[in-house]
This record gives sequence, structure tokens and C-alpha cells, in this order.
Amino acid sequence: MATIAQAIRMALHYGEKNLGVTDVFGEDVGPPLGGVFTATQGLETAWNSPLDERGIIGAAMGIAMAGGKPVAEIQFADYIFNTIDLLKLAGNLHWSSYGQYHLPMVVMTPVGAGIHGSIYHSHSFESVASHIPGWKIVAPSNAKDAYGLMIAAIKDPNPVLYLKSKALMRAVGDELIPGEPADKRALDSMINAPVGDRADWQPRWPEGLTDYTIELGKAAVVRAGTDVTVISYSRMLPLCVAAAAEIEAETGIRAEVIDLRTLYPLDMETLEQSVRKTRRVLVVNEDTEVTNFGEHVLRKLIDRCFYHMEAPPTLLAGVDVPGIGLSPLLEDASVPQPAQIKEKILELAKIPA
Amino acid sequence: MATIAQAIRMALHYGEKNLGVTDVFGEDVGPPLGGVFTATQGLETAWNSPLDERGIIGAAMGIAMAGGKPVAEIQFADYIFNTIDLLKLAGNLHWSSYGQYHLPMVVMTPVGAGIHGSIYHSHSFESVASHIPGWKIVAPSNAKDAYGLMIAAIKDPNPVLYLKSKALMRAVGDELIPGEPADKRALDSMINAPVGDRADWQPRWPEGLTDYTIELGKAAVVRAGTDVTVISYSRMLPLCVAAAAEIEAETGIRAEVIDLRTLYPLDMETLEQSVRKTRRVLVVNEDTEVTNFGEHVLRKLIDRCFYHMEAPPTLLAGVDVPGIGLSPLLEDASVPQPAQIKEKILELAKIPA
Amino acid sequence: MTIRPDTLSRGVHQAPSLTPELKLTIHEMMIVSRVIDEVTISMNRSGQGFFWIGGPGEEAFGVSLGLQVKKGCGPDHDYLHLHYRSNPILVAMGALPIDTLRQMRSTQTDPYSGGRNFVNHYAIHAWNVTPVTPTIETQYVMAPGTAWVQKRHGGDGLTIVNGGDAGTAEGDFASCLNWATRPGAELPILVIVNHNGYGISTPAGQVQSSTNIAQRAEAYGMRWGVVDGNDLLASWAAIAEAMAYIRSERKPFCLQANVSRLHGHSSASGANRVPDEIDPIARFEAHLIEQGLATRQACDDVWERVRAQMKEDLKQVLSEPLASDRDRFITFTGEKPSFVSPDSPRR
Amino acid sequence: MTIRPDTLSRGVHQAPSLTPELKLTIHEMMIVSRVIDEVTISMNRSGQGFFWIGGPGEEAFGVSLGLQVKKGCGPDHDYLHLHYRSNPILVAMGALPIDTLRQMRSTQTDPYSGGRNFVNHYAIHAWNVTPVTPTIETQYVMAPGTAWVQKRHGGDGLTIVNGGDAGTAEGDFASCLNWATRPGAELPILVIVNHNGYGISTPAGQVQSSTNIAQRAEAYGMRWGVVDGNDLLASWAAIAEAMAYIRSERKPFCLQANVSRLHGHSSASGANRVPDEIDPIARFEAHLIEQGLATRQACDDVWERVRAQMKEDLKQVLSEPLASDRDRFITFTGEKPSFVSPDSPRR
Ligand SMILES: Cc1ncc(C[n+]2csc(CCOP(=O)(O)OP(=O)(O)O)c2C)c(N)n1
Ligand SMILES: Cc1ncc(C[n+]2csc(CCOP(=O)(O)OP(=O)(O)O)c2C)c(N)n1
Ligand SMILES: [Mg+2]
Ligand SMILES: [Mg+2]
Repeated sequence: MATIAQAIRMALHYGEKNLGVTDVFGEDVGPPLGGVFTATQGLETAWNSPLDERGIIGAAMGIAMAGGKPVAEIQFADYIFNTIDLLKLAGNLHWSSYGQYHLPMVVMTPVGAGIHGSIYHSHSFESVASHIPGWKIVAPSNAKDAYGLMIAAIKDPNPVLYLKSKALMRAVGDELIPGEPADKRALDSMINAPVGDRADWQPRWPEGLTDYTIELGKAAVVRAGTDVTVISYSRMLPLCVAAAAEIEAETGIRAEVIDLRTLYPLDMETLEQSVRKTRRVLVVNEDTEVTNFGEHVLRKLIDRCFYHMEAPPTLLAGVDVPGIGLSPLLEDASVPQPAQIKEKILELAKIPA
Repeated sequence: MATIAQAIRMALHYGEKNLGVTDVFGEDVGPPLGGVFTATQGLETAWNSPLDERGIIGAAMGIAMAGGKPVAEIQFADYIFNTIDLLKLAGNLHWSSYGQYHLPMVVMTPVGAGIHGSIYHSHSFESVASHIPGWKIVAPSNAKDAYGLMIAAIKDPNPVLYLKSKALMRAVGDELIPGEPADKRALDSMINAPVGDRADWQPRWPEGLTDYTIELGKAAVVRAGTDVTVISYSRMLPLCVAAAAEIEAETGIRAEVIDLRTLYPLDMETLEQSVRKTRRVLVVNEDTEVTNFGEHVLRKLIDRCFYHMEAPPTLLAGVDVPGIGLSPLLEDASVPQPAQIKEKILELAKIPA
Repeated sequence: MTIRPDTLSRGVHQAPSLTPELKLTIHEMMIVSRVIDEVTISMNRSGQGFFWIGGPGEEAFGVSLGLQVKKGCGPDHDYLHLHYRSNPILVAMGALPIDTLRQMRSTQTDPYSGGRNFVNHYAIHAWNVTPVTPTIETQYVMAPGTAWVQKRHGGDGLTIVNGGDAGTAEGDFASCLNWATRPGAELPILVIVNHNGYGISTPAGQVQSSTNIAQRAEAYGMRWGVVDGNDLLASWAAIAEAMAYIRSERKPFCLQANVSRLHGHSSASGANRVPDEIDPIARFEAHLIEQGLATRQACDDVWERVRAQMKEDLKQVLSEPLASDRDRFITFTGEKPSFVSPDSPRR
Repeated sequence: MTIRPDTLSRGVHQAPSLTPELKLTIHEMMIVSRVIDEVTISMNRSGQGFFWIGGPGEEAFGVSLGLQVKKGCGPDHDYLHLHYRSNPILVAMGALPIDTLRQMRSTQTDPYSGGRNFVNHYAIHAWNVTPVTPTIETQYVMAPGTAWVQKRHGGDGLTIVNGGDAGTAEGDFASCLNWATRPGAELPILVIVNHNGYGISTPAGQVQSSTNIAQRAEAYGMRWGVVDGNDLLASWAAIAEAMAYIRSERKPFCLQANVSRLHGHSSASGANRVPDEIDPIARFEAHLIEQGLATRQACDDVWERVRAQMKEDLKQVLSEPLASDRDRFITFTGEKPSFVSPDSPRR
């Protein structure tokens, strides 16, 4: 049973061995550290870049132009905001070169709160990112998806942004990734770098890793229900699932929880089908609420099924404040908490038809 | 009767003479050019910066920290996207310094399509900008507002982003700015730099310019109506007014058109009042449609008056493409056109209650 | 130029030698490039196209560069990350003048951008010409990427990046110098600054302390030089020397070319011919005549011939349809366009 | 250090002279700064605080700098744009150790950020200490702004900006050099690089070609120097000389200090004491003892006294409430908070 960090590591290993990944790079991505969350330990193609996010994105674009397949990391999404112009260029070069160039590149970056990261280790990125045309965006909430979405991102010939929740990085899934050993300790001893001197360390990769792919643009109904649709992803997803389970146990109200997994392009079919059924929809994410990606999801649903909605299509998101404070009291008051998620679901469910 | 460019110029002149503006700067903002749209000609405090947007925003922040009051220009909003991290810092320094610092700075930048600017002279910025906490945002649609909003922006002790439509820069208003000569030619001869050598030129500023201020956060109902609410701003606003006028002449349907003027903070009272009356709402802007600021406006209205809505709250925005093409056929197919605006208004008006 | 002489490895792609024949070819290429600018400026004035920007004044350096490029596709060949004054380079590489007129006209036939981008914003995948980005200086952070692939690939291919003087104020220029010189991973990259003394209306002396921008390379341990970009022979030699070093040593070189800006910044400033700037073509013609390689009359004949041909090209271009919305929705590769407006037939 | 000697104008703010008394004060300040790090590291380990980062190893250079700052509010005084290893500077300026423990604890009483930011992210408006930004290198693009106000204002105030070695790979460092040297608008700014040889886990030699980062200033016509930041006397002199030049000539200077990183990057890497790095305090104590200004015992007494005091401080801090949501909504100045959650009483 891998953590999400291990799942990413294994997918990147599979990618460099089988899918043509040429460079996994970024700040502290190579040895000895292998990434601030260990997601790139032991990889053959991993290397440390200068501390220069613009240089990282630019280099990834150049590598992709010259036939390489880079996976570039921005150490924290909090530090990606000086590269938006470059991300826009990466997203428009295919279009503006009239289809001559395309950029098979992956950019991965940790997002969200939940680790007492204070203002600059807590940023979300989906709202700004989804406004940049030409990028596909994924945001896994469990290890198996983390693997399958990374494989899909690598295979895609277009720029793909891979958002990984900092707080979930050590979360262990409950589904086995095809090919991984079931014993967590065994896996740890094979692919985790030792503490201390690791100059001579070599990972032993599981033999049976596969091409397991989660198609981009496909959401997953992770908990079936009939009374409210709850749409989420990344760190908020398990909180929504837990809230739904509690609510069902306590009240019998059955919320359907959908894990978007891919934020762009949206799986409108799955969403619409659910909302037409439940006639109530809540989107939950932790980005700040003004011009929030969840508002886009709601608008798309309104375009398709307004007349089926019996309650206001609702967003539960981060409060419109300039940052997440270090004090836990500040953080908790700034991003959705389990109690608020429950409350919102119940509120929507209880609105009379 | 001033153009918007002249209105800005006069407001900046008033600002440097009476409101403590210390620096008006940016690329080609000082003499001899006075800005690529002439909006900074003849100003005493205007100077040319290095070609470095990060340096410009950073310098503005530093000037504001040290007690100055800068108005910085980014030559085109298309080139502001390498500074988003700095704009975020500017927006959070008050909060993160626990109220010790505040940044009285204005950043102005031309936005939008409409001048055959192709991919990099056509960008909109309101969607990304409104997601950055700590900034107030204005976007005038006529010369008098351009003046009054600039005065308000200068007076405000917080960072204010001033979005000016490229295509409207030469638009002449139909309302006089307090203190300006009514004769356009007279004004031109007083404050427009001459063509050719202008080394010795000095502007003659109108004597009676005033403190005319449009309070931030106040929208204007620019055309009253009862049947549909149309919310817009900047370049799309006059198109919406024209569409509403044509529709009324042709069908008797009366659309109420609201000019937001300030995009953040939103004037929710004015918006809600109108929507409760018309029970139908259309937001029109030209930014691309995924995670679009208009979706936020709609969501806020849904939160407040979902049960009053008789038709789907609707967004008409730019198509989700990576850029505005140079060919007029491409541009016209990418941003809302008059016929589409009319069509959408009519569509909403005709939905039975 | 001040390159220290060095023993160069053999066997790498060689610059052609500057024979009398080649000089005459160069002369014609310079004129072709200039006439492209004449025609596109006139298209702007007559409403046959929109914004104009181009390279009049950069012909000596640009043609010298273009002829020494190892042209082709993939890391064995040179990559070019160019700015919007590079038509002399493209002409020397063999790009068709008519295609630039097409981009100026935003026709569907514009092979570089399908009528999407401004004139002189090239993209030629077959020749490793990466898309010209309208954002100043961003090419300097992408160039290390192609050079890194070349470094690893081996061979003698190199990466070329160019841009203006004012743009070097962006941090991206320094990023490029740093990425080009990572210890043990030095890149085969020719970092060029075309110094024309202005950024739009702002004189360089107002915003930059030194006229030797290339000197910044020094602190990174990178070789550098400054050349009179209006002097064809000097430009040719400087490029040849820098390229030979890069191709064989697989290390970077920073080359500044001081050039003219003969028609101001762009159509936004009128695009009129500026007096007082040196014309590199006139200077080269004086050389040709002095060397007895051409007469005044022979030179004039070339101008006339090129202008006549370009007139034909323009006629053709004006008969072609503007780019339409048919193709506007190709955001992603490898897929059917995902955003089809109901009224748009798809190609 | 290699500053050319120069005649300096008189009448500007002077560095205090390094008397025996001052040396003893410096010694104590260095210890105070180090003990703050000891205590905040232990708070991280015991769960009394979250992330730790700080300045152990930068005491010699930092205290020397802090004592030479012209402290106060407004352009007549020095502005400081610091990074997160600047506690020695702050201690020397007179900041209270307890306030750093408060920020580590994220209490409501944290005067720098109200419990919002990580430890050692200062903001002190009364002393021109601008908010420490968690984004590496962005301070280098803001610093020219305060220096520009000072240039225009006159007087002898200057702007100080510092940061690490790895961070100079960001283009913002070059932006700063360029903005500091605009012809006729040269800025009174001290541009500092604290070179500790690493960016987190990445050794400088892997990503930067030269160990003399300050040399980049040369191409901008800016004076520069490199000093052993573990050597208090050398640091003191280098700072004094650079500041005197800047204060009187109103021109910039780039100063690199080679320093130690005694506890690794941050708590994320364990914050254990690293062997093999020079300890600037031990070195200065050897000097004091050699000069007969102190004995080993006297030195140890200072350590003990400071540690005892800081224990009291910690006790106090642990009794204070964590920052609560009461104040989280102050986005704008001059207004009532606009975003009040229903259950949040407002101050
Ligand atoms: C990032 C960015 N900022 C601003 C502009 C607008 N702009 C276009 S060209 C130009 C001047 C460029 O000057 P220089 O780099 O010297 O090149 P030149 O045009 O003189 O060859 C400016 C400011 C831009 N295209 N991109
Ligand atoms: C823009 C940005 N990128 C990345 C980071 C993450 N980060 C924090 S400290 C650090 C290393 C800094 O190294 P250096 O500049 O040498 O300073 P040092 O910590 O060694 O004093 C990194 C990469 C950041 N804070 N900001
Ligand atoms: Mg130039
Ligand atoms: Mg360091």
C-alpha cells in the first residue's frame, strides 16, 4: 500500500523506463533529497535545477520542443505565480504555431493547506490554472489515482498540470496500485531512501508495475447517493466522503460524492447525470472564493440543468482572505472544515423540492 | 469632451498636483512618448522604467512602503502575467504584517481586444486579478468614469488595479468631466503632445479640474429596465447598452444595463436589487469563459436570490481558446459580438416566468 | 570582437567561406529582407494588414547568422529562439518572402501562425525555428531547454536565442546565462543581444548603465564579445568564431551585435525611415563596389528585381482569404477539437 | 574584501567604532541570536511551534550589519528588505527575543505578523523593516523602490536587501542590479548575498558556475566585494566601508558574505547541528580571549545568562493564546473589515 508520494515516484519510474520521460527536475528534485515530499527519490532522470521557477518552466518547454518529455516540479504551488506568463505560452504555442509545435510536458506542484504551512505553503492553484487555456489539469485524492493520473499525464502530448495535495502526500490508499507489493513495509524498504547518507543507495523497484492509466477527463462517483451531489477533489475529497458517511449514518440522507480527478477538461456527463438525479449540488474546494474554479463548475451545470435544480447550486470554498495564517485557529477559519461540509450538505438536502 | 486617455491624463495631473502622486512610471510612460496610448503625456512625475514588469511592480511596492504614492503602468495587460506573485504579495502585505504596512499604489494596464491586437495585445485580466486577494479593481467604460475612478484609486490607501480598455482609449464621452473645456479641439491643443519634436512642449492643463471621485464599489445603472438585468463593464458595456436600445426599439423588451465600474469589491446591493426585479441576469465580458470573473458575479447573485430567478443566470464571455487571432474573422469569433449580446438578452427575456 | 583564439576541434559543421559569389548572394538576401519590410510597412499604411514590426537595420548580422545555421529538424540541427526582427535570418535560411506577407495579411495560408499572430512571428517546425513569442525575453528561458537536449544528444547542433537590448532588463536574460553555465552541464548555446539603442521610445542610456550588455556573461564564466552588427564582414567572422567554439566545445557564448533601427520601433510609431542611423546594406554595397564585385548599377538592378517580384507576391497574397474561424479551436494536439461552435465547420 | 579606497564625504551617519566594550556587546548579541535559534528549534521538536527556519551561522555578519543600520522610520533612515535568516540583524537592532518566540508559537501577541507567518518573518514598520516575504528573491525587486524614494529625498539613508546564494538564480537579483544603476538615478542600496553554499539540499557548485555571485554587479558598473562573513572584524569593516560609500555617494554596492549554515536548511531537514561548518561565535570568542577582552568562563557565563532569560521568555510565550480568527479578515487598511464571518467578534 503506497502513499501518494510513493505512487507518484513509481509512476515516474514507470514513465522514465517505458514512456519516454527524459527529465524529472526542479528544486531539490534530484539526489540527495529526491523532492521535498520524497516523490522523486531514486529516479534515474531526476536532477536538481537552479532555484528559478521561470527557468524551470522555460527549460521544460524547451526540452519538450526538442523532443524530450519532461516532468518539471515547482516545489510548492505558492511559488508558481511568477511563471503564469510562461504557462500561458506553453498553453498557446500549439494554437499560435498553427499546430506545428506541441509540448508534451508535465508540471507537478504541491497545493493546498493542511500542514500548518502558513501563508506560503498553503496556496491553491486550480482557479488561476483553469483559466489558462491549453492545459489539462489533474488533482488526485488517493494513491491509486495518483499513479494512474500521472501515467495519463505523461502519455498526453499536451501540457498537463498535476496538482498534488501536500497534506495527502503521506496518505495511504486502500486500493492496491497494480504491481505494487501489498505490504507497506516491504515497499518502504524497497523504494524509500534511507535516512542519513544515501550516496550509495539504489532503489529496488517493484517488478510488476504497469501501464495503469486513468483517462483524463473522467470523474469518479466515489460514493453513490440520491439526495445531494457533492463535487470535490484533492484534499477536500476525503473530507466530503467522511461527511457523507456520517450524514447517512445519522440521518439517512444519501449524498453522492464525485471526485473530479481531472479539473480540465471537465467530465460534464458524469456531473450532469448526478445533478439531474439529486437536483442539488455542492462544490467543495479550498481555494479562495472569488473567481473560484468551483464557480465555473456550477455555471456549467446551470447551463445544462438549471431547471432541474431545486436548491441554489452552492460553493463551499476558502474564505476571501489574503492568506492562511500559521496559527491553527486562523487556518481552520479560512478553509472548509468537516463540520461546515456536513452543514452545507444537510442544508441543501433539507430544502423542500 | 475628453477621450478616456485624456481623462486619465487629467486625473493623473490632478493627482500629482493635489493628491500626493509621486511617480507615474512604466515602459515608455515618460517623455517623449507619454505612454503607448498617450495617457501619461505632459505629467511632471512621469518617467520611463526599464523593460521589466517585475521591476516595475516591485518598485511600486517599495515606493509605497517608503511613503510615496506611485501609479505604475504595465504597458499591456498581456505582459502582466509574470508578476502575479508580486501582485499577490502587494495584496497580502497588509494582512501578513498584521496591519503595519499598507500599500497606497495604483497599477494601470490596458486590457481587452478590439484593436486587431492579435494574441498578445488582446488579453483580459479581470478573472485572474479578481482572484488575487487584497486588490480593488476598477474598469471604466467612459471618460468621466475614467477620471473619477482614477481619482478614487489614487485616494485609496490600498492597492488598486485600474483596467483600461485599449479599444475605448480614444472614445469620447458624452458627459463633461468637471473642469474640462467642452470644446474637444481646445482640449487637444492644450494637453496633447505635438507630433514630431516635443522636447520643449509643455501642456496647458485646464484650470478647473476637480476632485471628482467615483466611490469604489459603486455600480451604475446606465439604462433602466424591467425585463432582464445585463451586467457588464469596460469595452463590452457600450455594446450592451446599444443592444438594449435596439431591442427596446424593436421589441419593447426593456433590459436594465448595469456598469459595474468597480469589479472588486462588488456592489452587490445594486446588482441584487435589479435581479430581484427583472428575475433574469446576463453577465457580459470578453475574458475567456473558464473560471471567469462573471461566473463569480453569477454565483454571488445565486447565493442571494436564486429563488427569484426565472431563467438560468447566464454568462456571455470569450470563447475558451488560447488566444485572439489577428485575422478579424478569428477575433470576431472569439469575443462577444453585438449580435450575440442581443440574442442572449432576447433569449433570457423570452423564457416564460 | 574580442574572442581569445582557441584551438577548435575538427569535424563540426563549418561556416561557408565568404567567397565573392557568396557575398553577392548575401547582398541579394539583405535586399530581399529589406524589401519585405518595405512591402509590409506599405501594407500597414494602406490597410492591407494591421500592426507592423520587422528588422530593417539588422540585415548584415541577420543574414550572416542565417547562412551559418545548421538547418534542419531535431537536436542534430540548430534550434532558433528568435524575436520579431529576425526576417534577415529567416530569409537567409530560405524562408519565402511571400509567407511573411501572408502573416502580415493574416491569411489562412500563413504557414507560421495561420493568420493568428503579428508579422515576423515565425514558427517553422521543420527548421527548428520555435514560435516567436510576443512576450519580450521569454525565449531566453526556453532556449536552455533545447540546448540541454542537444548537450545530452551529442553532435554539433547548437541553440540560438536572440532579442533586443531593452529586453535584457527582464530577469529572464540572467536566467539564461545561469542555466547555460551549470557546472558540468554547460550548454551549447549562442546567446545574442541585438542592441539597437532603444526599447520603443526609451533610449538605452536612460535605463541601462552599460552599453556592453554581453559583459554580464563574464561573471558566469561565459565567453562573450561585442561586434558591429552593421559591418557584414565583422559580423560574419564573429558568428563563425562563436559558433565554431560552441559546436566543438559544447559551451555557451554571448554575442552582442550593435545594429540600426531604420524604421523606428513599429507601425505604432509611424515606421518612417529614421535619418542618422547607419544602413548596413548601403555599407555592404560600398564594400562590394570597392572590391570590384559589383557596380552601382548592378546593385540597383537587384533592388529592382526583388521589388518587382515582391509586387507579384503581394498580388497573390491579396487574393487569398483571411484566416477564418474554421481553425480557431485547435487548442490541443492529438485530439479532435473540443470546442466547436455550432456554426463552425471543422477542417 | 576588495573595495578600492575612496575619499568619502563627511557628515553622513557613521559606523560606531569597534571598541572593546562594543565587542563584548556584539558577543552577547551573537549569543542571543543563537539561543533564539536553539529555543525555536526545540519548540519545533516539542510541538510548541510548527516550521522552523533561522540564522545560526550568520551571527558575525548579521550583528555587524544590524549595529550599523541607521535605525528609524521613513526615508531618512535605512530600509531593510530581509530574508528569513536575519535574526542576528534584528537582535542587533534591538528586537526582543521573546517576539521571535511568539511568532514561532503563532500567538496573538506576535508583533510581526499576528500569528500568521513563519518564525523569522519580521515586519517592523517603526524601524523600516519591510515584511519578510516567503517568496525567495522578491525582496530584490522591491528594494529599489524604497531606495528611489531615498535618492529623491536626500540625506544619508540607504536601503539594505539580503538573501541567499541559491536565490540569486531568480531573475529578480539581476533586476535589482539593473534598477540600482539607471544612469543618473543610481540608488543608495546595499545589495547583499549571504552565501552559505546551499539552497536546501542543492550545493551551490551544482547549479551556479561561480562562487563570486557579487561579481555580477561589475557589468552594471556597480562596486562589489566578497567578505568572510564568519569573520566579525572583516565583516564589520566591509559593511562600514560599503555603507560609508553608499551614504555619501548615493550609489549602490553589492556585498557578498560567505557564511555558515549550522543547522541545515530548516526543521524540514531536521535542524540538527552540522559538523564541519565554521562557527562564527566560537571564532569571535577565540579572538576576545586572545585579545584579553574575555575569558572562557566569562563567555560561558553569557551563554548561561542568555539561556536562562530565554527560558523565562518561553514560559511567558506558552502562556499566551494562539492567534485566533478574531483578526483574520483585515485585508484592506482604512476600512472596517469587509469579510466578517458571523461568529467572529471584531476587534
Ligand atoms: C514582456 C513584455 N513587455 C513589454 C512588451 C511591449 N514591447 C514590445 S517591443 C518592446 C521594446 C523592446 O525593446 P528591445 O528589447 O530593445 O528590442 P527592439 O524592439 O529594440 O529590437 C516592448 C516594451 C512586450 N512585448 N513584452
Ligand atoms: C520563489 C521561491 N521558490 C522556492 C522557495 C522554497 N525555498 C525556500 S528556501 C529555499 C532555498 C533558498 O536557498 P538560498 O537562497 O541559498 O538561501 P538559504 O536558505 O540557503 O539561506 C527554497 C528553494 C521559496 N520560498 N520561494
Ligand atoms: Mg532595442
Ligand atoms: Mg544558501
